[in-house]
Amino acid sequence: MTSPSPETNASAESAPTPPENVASGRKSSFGKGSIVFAIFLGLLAGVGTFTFGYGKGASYLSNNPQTCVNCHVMQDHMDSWQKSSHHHVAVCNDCHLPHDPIGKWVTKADNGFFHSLAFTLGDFKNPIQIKPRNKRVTQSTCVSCHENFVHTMLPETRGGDMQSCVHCHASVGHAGR
Amino acid sequence: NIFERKQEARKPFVRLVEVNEVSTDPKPWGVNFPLQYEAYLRTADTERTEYGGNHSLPPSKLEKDPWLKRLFAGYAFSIDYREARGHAYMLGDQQVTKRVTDVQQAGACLHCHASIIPTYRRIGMEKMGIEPTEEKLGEAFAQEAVMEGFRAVSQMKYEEVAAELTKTPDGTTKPAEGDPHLGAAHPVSCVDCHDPETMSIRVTRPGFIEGIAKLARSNDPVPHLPSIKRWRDSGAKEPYDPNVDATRQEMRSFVCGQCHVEYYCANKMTLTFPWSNGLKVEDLEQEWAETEFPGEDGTAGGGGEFYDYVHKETGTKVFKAQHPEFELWSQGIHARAGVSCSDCHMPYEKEGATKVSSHWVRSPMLNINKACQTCHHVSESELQARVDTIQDRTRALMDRAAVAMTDMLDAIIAAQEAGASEEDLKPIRDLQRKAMWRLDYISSENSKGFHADQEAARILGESIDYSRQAQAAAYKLPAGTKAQPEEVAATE
Amino acid sequence: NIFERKQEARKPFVRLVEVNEVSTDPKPWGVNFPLQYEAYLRTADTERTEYGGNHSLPPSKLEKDPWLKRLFAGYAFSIDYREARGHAYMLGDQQVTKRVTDVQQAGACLHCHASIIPTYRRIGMEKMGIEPTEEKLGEAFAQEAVMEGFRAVSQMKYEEVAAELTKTPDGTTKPAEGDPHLGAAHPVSCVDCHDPETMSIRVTRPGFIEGIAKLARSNDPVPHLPSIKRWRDSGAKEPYDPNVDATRQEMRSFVCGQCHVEYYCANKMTLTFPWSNGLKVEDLEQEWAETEFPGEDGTAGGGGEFYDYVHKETGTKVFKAQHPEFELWSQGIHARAGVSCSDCHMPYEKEGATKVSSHWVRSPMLNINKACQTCHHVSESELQARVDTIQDRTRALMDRAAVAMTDMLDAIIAAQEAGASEEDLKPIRDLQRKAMWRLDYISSENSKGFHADQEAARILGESIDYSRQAQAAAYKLPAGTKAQPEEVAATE
Ligand code: HEC
Ligand code: HEC
Ligand code: HEC
Ligand code: HEC
Ligand code: HEC
Ligand code: HEC
Ligand code: HEC
Ligand code: HEC
Ligand code: HEC
Ligand code: HEC
Ligand code: HEC
Ligand code: HEC
Ligand code: HEC
Ligand code: HEC
Ligand SMILES: [Ca+2]
Ligand SMILES: [Ca+2]
Repeated sequence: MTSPSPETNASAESAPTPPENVASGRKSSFGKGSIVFAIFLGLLAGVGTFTFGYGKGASYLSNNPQTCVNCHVMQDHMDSWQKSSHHHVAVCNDCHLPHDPIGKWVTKADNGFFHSLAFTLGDFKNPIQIKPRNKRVTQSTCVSCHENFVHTMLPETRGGDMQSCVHCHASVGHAGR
Repeated sequence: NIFERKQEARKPFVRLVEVNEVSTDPKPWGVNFPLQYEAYLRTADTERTEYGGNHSLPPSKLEKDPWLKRLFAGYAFSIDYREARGHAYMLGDQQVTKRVTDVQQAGACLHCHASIIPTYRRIGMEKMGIEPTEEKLGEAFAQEAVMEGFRAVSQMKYEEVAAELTKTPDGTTKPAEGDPHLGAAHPVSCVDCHDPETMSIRVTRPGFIEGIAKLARSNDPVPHLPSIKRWRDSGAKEPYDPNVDATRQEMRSFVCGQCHVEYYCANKMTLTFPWSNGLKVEDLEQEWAETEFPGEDGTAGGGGEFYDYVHKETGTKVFKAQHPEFELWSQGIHARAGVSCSDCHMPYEKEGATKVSSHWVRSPMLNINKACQTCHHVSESELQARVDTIQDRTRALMDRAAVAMTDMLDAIIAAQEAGASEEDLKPIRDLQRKAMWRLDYISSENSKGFHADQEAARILGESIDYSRQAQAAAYKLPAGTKAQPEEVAATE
Repeated sequence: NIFERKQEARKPFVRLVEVNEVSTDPKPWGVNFPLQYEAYLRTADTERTEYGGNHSLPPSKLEKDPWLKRLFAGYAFSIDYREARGHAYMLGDQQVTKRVTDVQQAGACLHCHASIIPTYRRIGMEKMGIEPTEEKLGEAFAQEAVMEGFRAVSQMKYEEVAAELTKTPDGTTKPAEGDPHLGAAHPVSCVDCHDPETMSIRVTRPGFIEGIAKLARSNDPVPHLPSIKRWRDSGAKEPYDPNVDATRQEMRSFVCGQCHVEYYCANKMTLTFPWSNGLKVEDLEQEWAETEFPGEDGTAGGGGEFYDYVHKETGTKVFKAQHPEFELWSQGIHARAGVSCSDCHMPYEKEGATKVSSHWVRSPMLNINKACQTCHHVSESELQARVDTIQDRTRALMDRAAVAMTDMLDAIIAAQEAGASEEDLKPIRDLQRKAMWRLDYISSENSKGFHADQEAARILGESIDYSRQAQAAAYKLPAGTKAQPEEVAATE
């Protein structure tokens, strides 16, 4: 397993191999709303371009944690990730991007846009607070990697309610949380 | 929603043995779920039994805190009251307590000490004219029949209901020819907390189902129970139903809230959880204060003002508080932070390639590593010290409140001996009732204040205030009445 | 590499303007550290002044809680006592309070209201026969001279010391020809918390330095102050010295503990922090109870038992508690978890690429995002609600304790009017002193219980107990004495 350190320009391939279940086939489920949303993003792309370039927005297209820190507001998260139990098994995108191919790109676009906007306007909370939508993303990635281990915690029926992993494991990705 | 990958469902478990709604015997469940079953059996282990042998009873609270005898004077609790121990003992400990052997108790006692739902269902079906065959009893939960049976059982005697338990099949007992026992009585069991079909957790206890629906109808804010807010906001017509409306995290506390709560349990009314005004100590008190017993003939209010017992030393009608763990937890920071009873008392444990909820329900302080350290990254000794600090403060205030309470009793007794009139005593009795209720509330709650530390201290502070006010008021009673006996003596 | 970056020592700052040990004027420091200076100046902003204009005084606590007037009867606090506000006001608010304008106060008052160390040093040097030139004064901290000056100032009058302040150079004021003022008086300033050479934080206040050394010599466990344990374990001969022994995290609370503490500050003794037995409310009380004033001639104990004032309504000698924030925080979960005053009241803020400590010292509730959300990942409204819950409980108990206290006063007054003897009253006065001390302790602490919620409730619970006990005891005084006036009236 290669450990993704900030220096090694870890590519998607060199990212840690998650437990076997990740590969297990699953369908992404997304509705019409997301298509409308994707178009909306397209329209806004122009607005976002400036910061996207300035903030080295291409970092969103890479898996290298170092690229997130192109924005210094991400430095704390980088530092705490370095000290976390997952620094050698998961990079930022492993937890902050959905593991299904489409959700992944939509989230990238969405977050890329909103981070850039927030960064440009500077009107975000600091300490940064994760939004409910992105909380759901992290939850889904925990489950994706640990599905077998936490099998008993999964909902009885698809889509049912389950506990939040970070309710108990708040510091897995960021030490000291 | 595209951002969340819909959670996969739990794969249906391999069902080696069938279980259904009559399966109160945990053994067959244990075949399907050996890890949970083995841990469940360990609730029979207690550190204490290592000293006293398996059959000895847990330590008496009355001996440890002799003031309890005065608090409970005239009530069954004054003859026998012990520390709680593991779930395995709940039925046996109830059967041998002098509170049951020496005093006539109600059948409702078994609501929380036995796996009783199939018996409720059976009796309910009988009332409803449905023949309660084993098949019929096992088929479905049959809420309506359960509620019917629950109400019927509330009016029966303890011994009768204990006998009824064995007349209900338990899923395993095969009665010998001519044996009237179709099953055996079991303490809380898998079927009480789990749906036998899906294994989801659920609540089964009528007392809780009615109580939480009342709570939902109140306007107590309950920020720790978000589904109640959702239900209120939805303007739903149906009563709040925990099995439908609650989140899974809430259910992880609700299953315990079926029993670890304040109640009324004697035969003047059905078993009641007093939550119509909210979950705070004064909300519960208000419900009791506003309750009137039904008359002999069932007329509302015909039975006069609600009370639990007449305090023997003083003749005051008072309320008895029992183990309000759920209510006190509700006021604490952990509840607010979404931490459920199960998170601490049934923490996850790694078992090979999976994690399971520890079914060895016990004090988290015997299991600090799993129970606390996932959330609190400090040493076990530091966590122990934090709990000790909280419990020591509670203990110190409780001892102080106990002294105030006994001083009050002495003062009231003296006033009565000095011939104080009922009219004079009325406001004093009201203070006494409040004082005793609050002291009892925290001393009968089993976390020694941990579940909501500041709230526990507040309640004890109030208890002290009321006891001392009553004491002062008793001293202040018209010198005339009070001084009489002395004056008489002096002039002789 | 980010690790390396972390390890790098703080880059020596660019010193645009020189500052030294006399630089009590913050302006030149502000040239070097504009971000901290600008925030520091904002302590003059208060939400309140938006309504009342800059010069109006903050709201009176006596008007909000009229029972305070009875608590303080006979003491300066009963004539003027207000809410605290920002550091910028500390000197001005002290100069205009009726407690100073209408009552003779001691010079020691300025220990915590002015940037006074260079004045201590100057006066100390004079006593020690060293000529206190501006150069000499600015050169080094000169601990010995500072302590000498501190003791001398404790015996002087308020006005004298206020005048002395302006005779010490402040690093900027250039006195006009013949002007005796060499400097200006400033509220707490950079030099009070920072070493002008290295900018590290430090403590400068003699009261704290003596107090914390006493605490270290006691056997109070203080788990929140690990360096004290280390000092004790090391068997060091030298007294515990915070500037040498404390961790940086401890220093982030110690700087505040220089002033936000209980004290004695009048001219019978030097300014004292009562920490010889520990930091709990009863430890402080014990120190006061065991203290004897020195006699006029300085003989130990010659001045009789320690007390702060004679309570006017009852004639009881009582203790006055002032803002024990440091002591109460010490009993709380945040202190135990290593959370310092500065973490909440001076949280880090990002200013461009660097983090600075917010020098706008104020209520964290005006800055929840920075002050709390680094550690607590819940919404601002949820944090506000948690604080409200804690403060509401404290408030309710405080109001209850206040009623108990006034009832007690009424009962004692009545007993005295009825002719109770001093001998009868002695145990009642002892209860009264304890009751008032505890109520005052929490009501004069400024977090309304937040700094240690359960402890605050415990203390109030005790206050209630003592007040009501005193009340009851007063009612119980021998009927003979008490009934007399009435009997007399009856027989006339
Ligand atoms: C092992 C999983 C994991 C990894 C790897 C990870 N994070 Fe996170 N991150 C989380 C979780 C979990 C949260 C908080 C979610 C919550 O509170 O519900 C979070 C929160 C955040 C937040 C929001 C701030 C906050 O505190 O709520 C930021 C920004 C962030 N992460 C950035 C990063 C960056 C940048 C990296 C890589 C250097 C990274 N994360 C790596 C799991 C991870
Ligand atoms: C353009 C600068 C920039 C870059 C590059 C950047 N971030 Fe952020 N990020 C921000 C800002 C600004 C916010 C705060 C947004 C807010 O609170 O509205 C933020 C917020 C977040 C959050 C919490 C967001 C939420 O709304 O829930 C996460 C998670 C996060 N970043 C992860 C990452 C990861 C992972 C990377 C690299 C792949 C990254 N960021 C790269 C500027 C950036
Ligand atoms: C990319 C795959 C991946 C993701 C995403 C991931 N994990 Fe892990 N996690 C692992 C691996 C691999 C290990 C084993 C690490 C080891 O053995 O050192 C691990 C270990 C753990 C552990 C045990 C170590 C510890 O910190 O106690 C916990 C708990 C855990 N993960 C929880 C989570 C949670 C919660 C999330 C989501 C916030 C998450 N994981 C996301 C792969 C992942
Ligand atoms: C209520 C608390 C709680 C929740 C919620 C929770 N966990 Fe855990 N988890 C624990 C505890 C406690 C352990 C430690 C068990 C042990 O050490 O025996 C644990 C252990 C683990 C481990 C194994 C750690 C190791 O040492 O190998 C993983 C992986 C893990 N959890 C992942 C998750 C994921 C993914 C989720 C969300 C689906 C989750 N947990 C939700 C409490 C929780
Ligand atoms: C059906 C009623 C019932 C339910 C449901 C129930 N309990 Fe209990 N519990 C009891 C009784 C009765 C006792 C006392 C048994 C005795 O002392 O013989 C008890 C005892 C305990 C004890 C003391 C154990 C010891 O070893 O000292 C704990 C802790 C406890 N329960 C926690 C819980 C938790 C947590 C839940 C939910 C997961 C729960 N209980 C559900 C009735 C119940
Ligand atoms: C609403 C649920 C509930 C009802 C009804 C109930 N109990 Fe309990 N009982 C509990 C719980 C929970 C415990 C464990 C906590 C404790 O001991 O305080 C317990 C503990 C006990 C114990 C062991 C500790 C002790 O008190 O000595 C006895 C005996 C007992 N109950 C007898 C009874 C009797 C008799 C009745 C009927 C009058 C009764 N219970 C009704 C829930 C209940
Ligand atoms: C944050 C952790 C936590 C939560 C949540 C919690 N408890 Fe507890 N509980 C404790 C601790 C700690 C004790 C004290 C144990 C001791 O003194 O040994 C305790 C004590 C108890 C006891 C007495 C145990 C004994 O050994 O006598 C019972 C019963 C109990 N809790 C039930 C509950 C119920 C029911 C709930 C939910 C309504 C709950 N607890 C929620 C931590 C918790
Ligand atoms: C006092 C209530 C209670 C009783 C009795 C009980 N359980 Fe559970 N059980 C729970 C709770 C709470 C959970 C956690 C459910 C969740 O988080 O969804 C659970 C979870 C489970 C799970 C899911 C996996 C896991 O471990 O989290 C299984 C399987 C299970 N229990 C089997 C049993 C069996 C078998 C019995 C009888 C021997 C039993 N339970 C008795 C409360 C109970
Ligand atoms: C699922 C997470 C979780 C578990 C498990 C948990 N806690 Fe907590 N605890 C919290 C949270 C959240 C808070 C509130 C403060 C905060 O936001 O950090 C808290 C607060 C506390 C406090 C300070 C509050 C007070 O009342 O003084 C103590 C002490 C504490 N916990 C002890 C324990 C102990 C002991 C256990 C195990 C028996 C435990 N906790 C289990 C999450 C948890
Ligand atoms: C030299 C003495 C001194 C020091 C050192 C000191 N304070 Fe103060 N503080 C005061 C005085 C005096 C006031 C009241 C000023 C007034 O009301 O005019 C005050 C007021 C405050 C207030 C009320 C502000 C408001 O806007 O209501 C807070 C909060 C506070 N201080 C916190 C702290 C903290 C935190 C520290 C340490 C970082 C600290 N103080 C250091 C003397 C001091
Ligand atoms: C040990 C430090 C210390 C000493 C000595 C001290 N103060 Fe203060 N003073 C403070 C602090 C801290 C505050 C802010 C907290 C508060 O208001 O309770 C304050 C607030 C004040 C206030 C504004 C609020 C109010 O009480 O009306 C006045 C006026 C005041 N002090 C006058 C005095 C006088 C007069 C003396 C001398 C008798 C004195 N102080 C001695 C630390 C001290
Ligand atoms: C965990 C956070 C935290 C810590 C640590 C803390 N405080 Fe506070 N403090 C608060 C909160 C919250 C309040 C209540 C503010 C309010 O009601 O607006 C408060 C109130 C105060 C006030 C009154 C402020 C006002 O506006 O009147 C003073 C003075 C104060 N604290 C000083 C201190 C000192 C000195 C220390 C350390 C010995 C300390 N605090 C430690 C959070 C903290
Ligand atoms: C009441 C005490 C107090 C006063 C007055 C004070 N500071 Fe500070 N200052 C602190 C504390 C506490 C820190 C944090 C130190 C640490 O963590 O090492 C700090 C940190 C600093 C730092 C280091 C960087 C940072 O922001 O954390 C600088 C520079 C600084 N202060 C400048 C000043 C200046 C300039 C003034 C006067 C305008 C001043 N301070 C007044 C208490 C104070
Ligand atoms: C540097 C970290 C830190 C900061 C800053 C902080 N807290 Fe805490 N807080 C803690 C810790 C640690 C605990 C103890 C429980 C635990 O271990 O999680 C705690 C406990 C609490 C509790 C539960 C204890 C109780 O007394 O009921 C509350 C409420 C709370 N914090 C509120 C706040 C508020 C409001 C602020 C801001 C004014 C704040 N905290 C700032 C770390 C912090
Ligand atoms: Ca009751
Ligand atoms: Ca004092």
